[in-house]
Amino acid sequence: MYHKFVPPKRMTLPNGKIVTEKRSPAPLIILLVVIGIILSVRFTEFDIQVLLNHWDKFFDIVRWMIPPDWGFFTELWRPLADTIKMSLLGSILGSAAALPVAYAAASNMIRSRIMISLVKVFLSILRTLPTLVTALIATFIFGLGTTAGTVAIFLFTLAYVGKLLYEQIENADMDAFEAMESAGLKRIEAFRYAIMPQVLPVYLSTALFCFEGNVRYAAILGYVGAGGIGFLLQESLGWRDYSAVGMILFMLIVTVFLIESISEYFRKRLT
Amino acid sequence: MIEFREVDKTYSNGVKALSSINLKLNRGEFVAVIGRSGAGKSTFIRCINRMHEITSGQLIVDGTNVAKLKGKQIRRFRRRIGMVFQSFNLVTRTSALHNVLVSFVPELPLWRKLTGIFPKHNKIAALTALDQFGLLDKAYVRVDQLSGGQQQRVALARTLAQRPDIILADEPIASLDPVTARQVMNDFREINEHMQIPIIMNIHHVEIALEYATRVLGFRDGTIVYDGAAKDVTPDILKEIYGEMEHQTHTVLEEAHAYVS
Amino acid sequence: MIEFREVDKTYSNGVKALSSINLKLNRGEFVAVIGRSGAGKSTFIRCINRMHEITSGQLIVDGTNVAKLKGKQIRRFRRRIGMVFQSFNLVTRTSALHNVLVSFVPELPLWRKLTGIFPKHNKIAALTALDQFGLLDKAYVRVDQLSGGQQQRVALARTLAQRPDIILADEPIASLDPVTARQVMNDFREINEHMQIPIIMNIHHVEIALEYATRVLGFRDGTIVYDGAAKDVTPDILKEIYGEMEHQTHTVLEEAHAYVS
Amino acid sequence: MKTAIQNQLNAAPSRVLYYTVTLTIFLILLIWSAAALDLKLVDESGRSIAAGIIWGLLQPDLDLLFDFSSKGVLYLLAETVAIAFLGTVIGAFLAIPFAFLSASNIVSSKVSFLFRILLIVIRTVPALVYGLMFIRVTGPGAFAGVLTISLASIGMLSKLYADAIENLDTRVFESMSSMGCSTFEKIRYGIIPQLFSIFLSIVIYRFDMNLREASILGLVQAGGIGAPLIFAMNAYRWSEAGSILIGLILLILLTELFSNKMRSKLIKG
Amino acid sequence: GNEKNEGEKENNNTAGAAGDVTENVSIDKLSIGFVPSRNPDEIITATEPLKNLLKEEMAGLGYDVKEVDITVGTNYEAVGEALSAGTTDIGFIPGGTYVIYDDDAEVILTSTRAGLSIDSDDPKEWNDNKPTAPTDVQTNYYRALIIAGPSDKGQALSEKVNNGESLTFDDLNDATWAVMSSSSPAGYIYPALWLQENYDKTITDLDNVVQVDSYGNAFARLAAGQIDILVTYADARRDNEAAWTSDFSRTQSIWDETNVIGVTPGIYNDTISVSKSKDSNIIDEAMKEALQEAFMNIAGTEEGKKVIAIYNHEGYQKAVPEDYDNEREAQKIVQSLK
Ligand SMILES: Nc1ncnc2c1ncn2[C@@H]1O[C@H](COP(=O)(O)OP(=O)(O)OP(=O)(O)O)[C@@H](O)[C@H]1O
Ligand SMILES: Nc1ncnc2c1ncn2[C@@H]1O[C@H](COP(=O)(O)OP(=O)(O)OP(=O)(O)O)[C@@H](O)[C@H]1O
Ligand SMILES: [Mg+2]
Ligand SMILES: [Mg+2]
Repeated sequence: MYHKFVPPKRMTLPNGKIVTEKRSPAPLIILLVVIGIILSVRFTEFDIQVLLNHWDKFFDIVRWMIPPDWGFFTELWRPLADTIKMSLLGSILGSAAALPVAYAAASNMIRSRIMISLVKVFLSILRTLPTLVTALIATFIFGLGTTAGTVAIFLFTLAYVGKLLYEQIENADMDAFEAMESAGLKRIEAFRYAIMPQVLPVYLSTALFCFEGNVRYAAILGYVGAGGIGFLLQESLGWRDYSAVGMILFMLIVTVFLIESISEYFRKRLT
Repeated sequence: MIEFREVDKTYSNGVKALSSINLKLNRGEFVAVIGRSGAGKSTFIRCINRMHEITSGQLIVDGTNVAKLKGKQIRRFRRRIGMVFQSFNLVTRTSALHNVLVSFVPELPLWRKLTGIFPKHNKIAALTALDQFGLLDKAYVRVDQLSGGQQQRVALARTLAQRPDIILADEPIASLDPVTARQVMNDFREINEHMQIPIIMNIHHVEIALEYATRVLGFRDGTIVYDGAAKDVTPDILKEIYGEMEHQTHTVLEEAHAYVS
Repeated sequence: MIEFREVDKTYSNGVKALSSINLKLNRGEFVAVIGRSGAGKSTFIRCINRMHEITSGQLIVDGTNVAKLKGKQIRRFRRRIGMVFQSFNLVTRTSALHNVLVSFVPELPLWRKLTGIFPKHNKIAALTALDQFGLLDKAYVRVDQLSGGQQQRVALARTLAQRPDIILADEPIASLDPVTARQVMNDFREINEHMQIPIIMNIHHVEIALEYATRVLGFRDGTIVYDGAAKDVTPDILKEIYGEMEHQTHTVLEEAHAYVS
Repeated sequence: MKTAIQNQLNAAPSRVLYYTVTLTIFLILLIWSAAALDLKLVDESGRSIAAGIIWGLLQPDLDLLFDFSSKGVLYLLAETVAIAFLGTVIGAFLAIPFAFLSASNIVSSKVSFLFRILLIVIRTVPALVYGLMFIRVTGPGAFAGVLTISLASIGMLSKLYADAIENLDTRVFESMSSMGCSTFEKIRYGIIPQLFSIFLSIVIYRFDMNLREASILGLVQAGGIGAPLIFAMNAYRWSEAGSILIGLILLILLTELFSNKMRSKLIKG
Repeated sequence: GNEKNEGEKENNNTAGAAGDVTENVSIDKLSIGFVPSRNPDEIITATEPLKNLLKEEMAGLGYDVKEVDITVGTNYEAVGEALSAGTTDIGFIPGGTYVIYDDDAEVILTSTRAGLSIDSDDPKEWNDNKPTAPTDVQTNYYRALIIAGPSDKGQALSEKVNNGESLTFDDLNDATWAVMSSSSPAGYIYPALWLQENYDKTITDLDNVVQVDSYGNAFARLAAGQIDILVTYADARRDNEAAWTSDFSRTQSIWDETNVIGVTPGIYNDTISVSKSKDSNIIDEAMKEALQEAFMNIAGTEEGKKVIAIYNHEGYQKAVPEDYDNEREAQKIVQSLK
């Protein structure tokens, strides 16, 4: 588009050859970004003055959180375990379900255009819904508690892993697949033996990555009544019991750190 | 055993890749298919095991009209035809043994298909096939750690494990260095001579084609312009197959020469 | 024009990479530096433009005592010496043109350095350099989308754009396939012959070294064991350079042979 | 059977133990976590609620969707975009120093470890808590949302930036010093061109996510479309929720389309 | 909060001392925060006229307010923190919330409203005389009710109460409860106090507790049978009477399907509190008085009554922090039970 309106630059080399150089769209893009920033600043009433004057108030709550209420641990570990359960189960089921869905969405596996587009649109819409909204809807259907949280995480994982997986499948090397078809294997069998080994490492590492993120998400699902540690977080914030909030966050950070370290280890081994 | 009767093949984009092919291929033959790029060689080979559909005419393999087969029949039919590819088409990231084992998949019960746990007799058969190509000690090595020649031999072992009645090969040596290429060609000759399995091979290297094959098919623009014994091929015939353009023929022949030097 | 006087180089870990090098290199020469791995070839080349510091002795390039240079002087001195690397060392994710333009950076005024807006005459010079290597149509292509040979030619164009008085090359063809390697070597020869720029090149491929270079330096354990015309190199000399171990020499020569075959 | 074949068959690297252990651990974890499921509440009422939700979502409140006033979906979407945009821009800049300080090829492993932990801390604190913290600075409203989004972005952006920095091709440094370039010139022409397009593509990807995240901010009164959406859902006004969701989904799909295009252009050049 | 220049401040002080307003003090922006005890957009719509009413009243009292900014918090904490930090100047917050944030907030008014036809400690009396109706008498406290819904368990509990039997803790523990955020007086604190007084237990001792974020949500779930018991303010059933049969699609009326099974002691009504934070330096003693005056005047007008009706406020009385000492006690008990 841009290049249609802005004529290219011509340069003549000493030996008479003519080179045309497309004009860089950078100035236009910078201009657009600056306009975007100015509009957004207006819209959100962003005021750097306020920030400079009051930035220290941000740390009020941080100060109140220290030291954390260590004794709170006794009440904490059970909902924390719930949170981990929720995200673990949701991640496992979601990743498992993502496999057939991704197969159905991969244009090199399925011949029906309609089927492919339907599944892809389904995944896109699923990914669009913020987890909190999915969780809220789930609480209406499955009742308040960890089931709803699990369902929300399941759907999010399905959408996320599903998309990455079908992209992987579509980019997979089809040579072996072709050889297997020529050896009389069904498409789905050829997928199992030619494509799966190729996408497996990425699939597993995506699932692990997703699990990691889900623990963080699960921590706030309590806010919409989806169980886990989020409920305690909400309650402690309500009582303005920031040392308890500090303890919750501390435990959460430790958990996330552990999970991240473990999954980092596995991801390195997988790829 | 393979018979083409007035076979035409037009791709969905309108390209006519084969026209009025009439041909009879016999048991035990080693057929080299030569021709310029785009002449229809790959299309020809792939029509035989229905990787491509023919547009009109009849293709009869061992008395079966290939065009009439459906679903499961096609797959059963394909199992009888082994195919070897230019880029080996192995499952990377898995062992040589695993690649050979895959050829048994269609015969497995569902749970084995899913879990990928193969019965012992399959493993022995696969190891035997690898052993035939001197790859027994590489059985548990990942194929991406093998050299090109070894990879093509794993592919050959996989094809043989299928116990095919015919072997099709689409430029099996195109990505190999000269020395390895000859080793692989020797393997093909061995299979052809000792096991009496007919081989139909697309090949760009004229010299090699003439050296190994018993029969040569020259393709040009989708039709067969030469069909005869390898020893009868003359430079004039090559000129006919590869076109009038002096330069073109020249380089092709030169290449062929450089290759075997 | 380049003179080594009793040059020693000991790395900080105590490895003595060069000892008592005495040498005079002249204008217009095409010098191939050969020797086993670890013999000190790279160290030798890198001392010339002070990518490494020598430990003792004198290194005089065009009358300048290189060891005496400081800060900005070093950088100005280096601009006169072009260097080409085994792994091309291009700025990935940017165009070929941009890579060549980088060689003008040190001469730009500050605002241009900051904004990266190059003056037109620089662009024309860079395009001309690319044109010399037949890469004009690739000027706006990202270098990571070019083949290895094309990338090495971009690196050459970049070096030439610098208008160097000498070109140093550290195994410039080691990561290229045989055919491309020869094309690149031809480029070097052209530069050497037509522009009379002397070239000093580390190279592992003995056959190629002997074919292209006018003078050969044989390194062994940090000292020069052979210094003479390329045409005078005999198998015995190679044995001396590459060591007594029969097997070692054998394979190196064999490799050299296989390479050019 | 040839003994060599027999030998090879027995020589099969035994992964049985490995697989059994992995599978057992996996099953234990699965069973343990399955306790989180409690399906007793999925009964008649659950189903009728689900039906109600779907019915409501399929009948969006079109007036609200095309309402151009400050309560309409369009205005709220614009506000959400503004929050996400500004938040992403600020986060993108703030993440740069964190990224360099946590890249193991730039700083010592101790420093990089410390900053990795700091980034985990930043990432783990829920946006809701940040929201409260910022309300103390700015008061309720979109401003607090912008700040929350920028802070939440830092955690992830820095990590992705750091990965890019660790994959930097430093060989070009060598050739640039051989050309006589100074350190500044090496950074400006050697590093920045390599990082710029990757960073930009990461930022665009993050903008995409921030748009989704901005809906959560509604819970802490930090502006955007989240609050009206959650209120509408809590009050069972599904047709209103439906129109908001349609707007949100369309917006995010469009953004995604655009961001995918931009990113593949940036990566492939 | 916005700042006012020094000169004006002095001017205002002397004017206040002299007792007659000569020149109005100019204030850029006065921000008011509301808690979401009703649906927030209802609150926003209903309180829109408050902006002008307040400006007019304040103008008469010597303050030119250029802008009144109204926000409805999505939760109580957001309003509390904003008030405590001074980013919001005035908060319409419940007594419980005020007490939590009283380090930097100060109560200036307590709301009053018409009492209900029933004001008893005994749940049976509430059930026998339902539906409850408003009266003319203004009170400055209200009660929270523990209400059982149409689910089987809920019905069983109601029956027991109406038969005059007393409930055991096990009866209550069997059922699923919905509570509000833990700083909500009717939705958490006073019910907890009730459990404490009657069973020596608290809400966290119950096995099946879910938290909801609005009373409407709680009633919706009660109607759906997802929960058996909810806790709410005494008027709540009147507020949800219509929704019960329409939005929540029940066939029978709310009065037929729900019963009171517990009644808490009186809860001091909502407050209007101002920020004490030095960052909100528009609020000084004179300003507080002016605000007290202004809101009481507004409550006296027809238009004003309509506005504050959204919170079931009907009038305001001046209040001092000590009024809420009981509330502080209540919270101490509840928090120590945690
Ligand atoms: N899938 C396809 N769809 C459309 N046209 C095709 C397809 N495959 C091949 N063609 C066309 O059919 C013609 C014959 O192609 P074919 O691949 O059989 O040639 P070939 O002799 O194998 O050439 P090469 O030596 O390059 O492999 C060519 O013009 C080609 O462009
Ligand atoms: N930066 C360094 N620090 C310490 N020792 C080094 C360094 N670089 C090279 N050496 C050592 O100096 C000796 C000469 O190395 P140099 O790289 O010059 O050899 P080379 O002839 O270029 O070998 P190759 O053919 O493998 O590139 C070797 O023993 C090497 O281990
Ligand atoms: Mg072909
Ligand atoms: Mg070297």
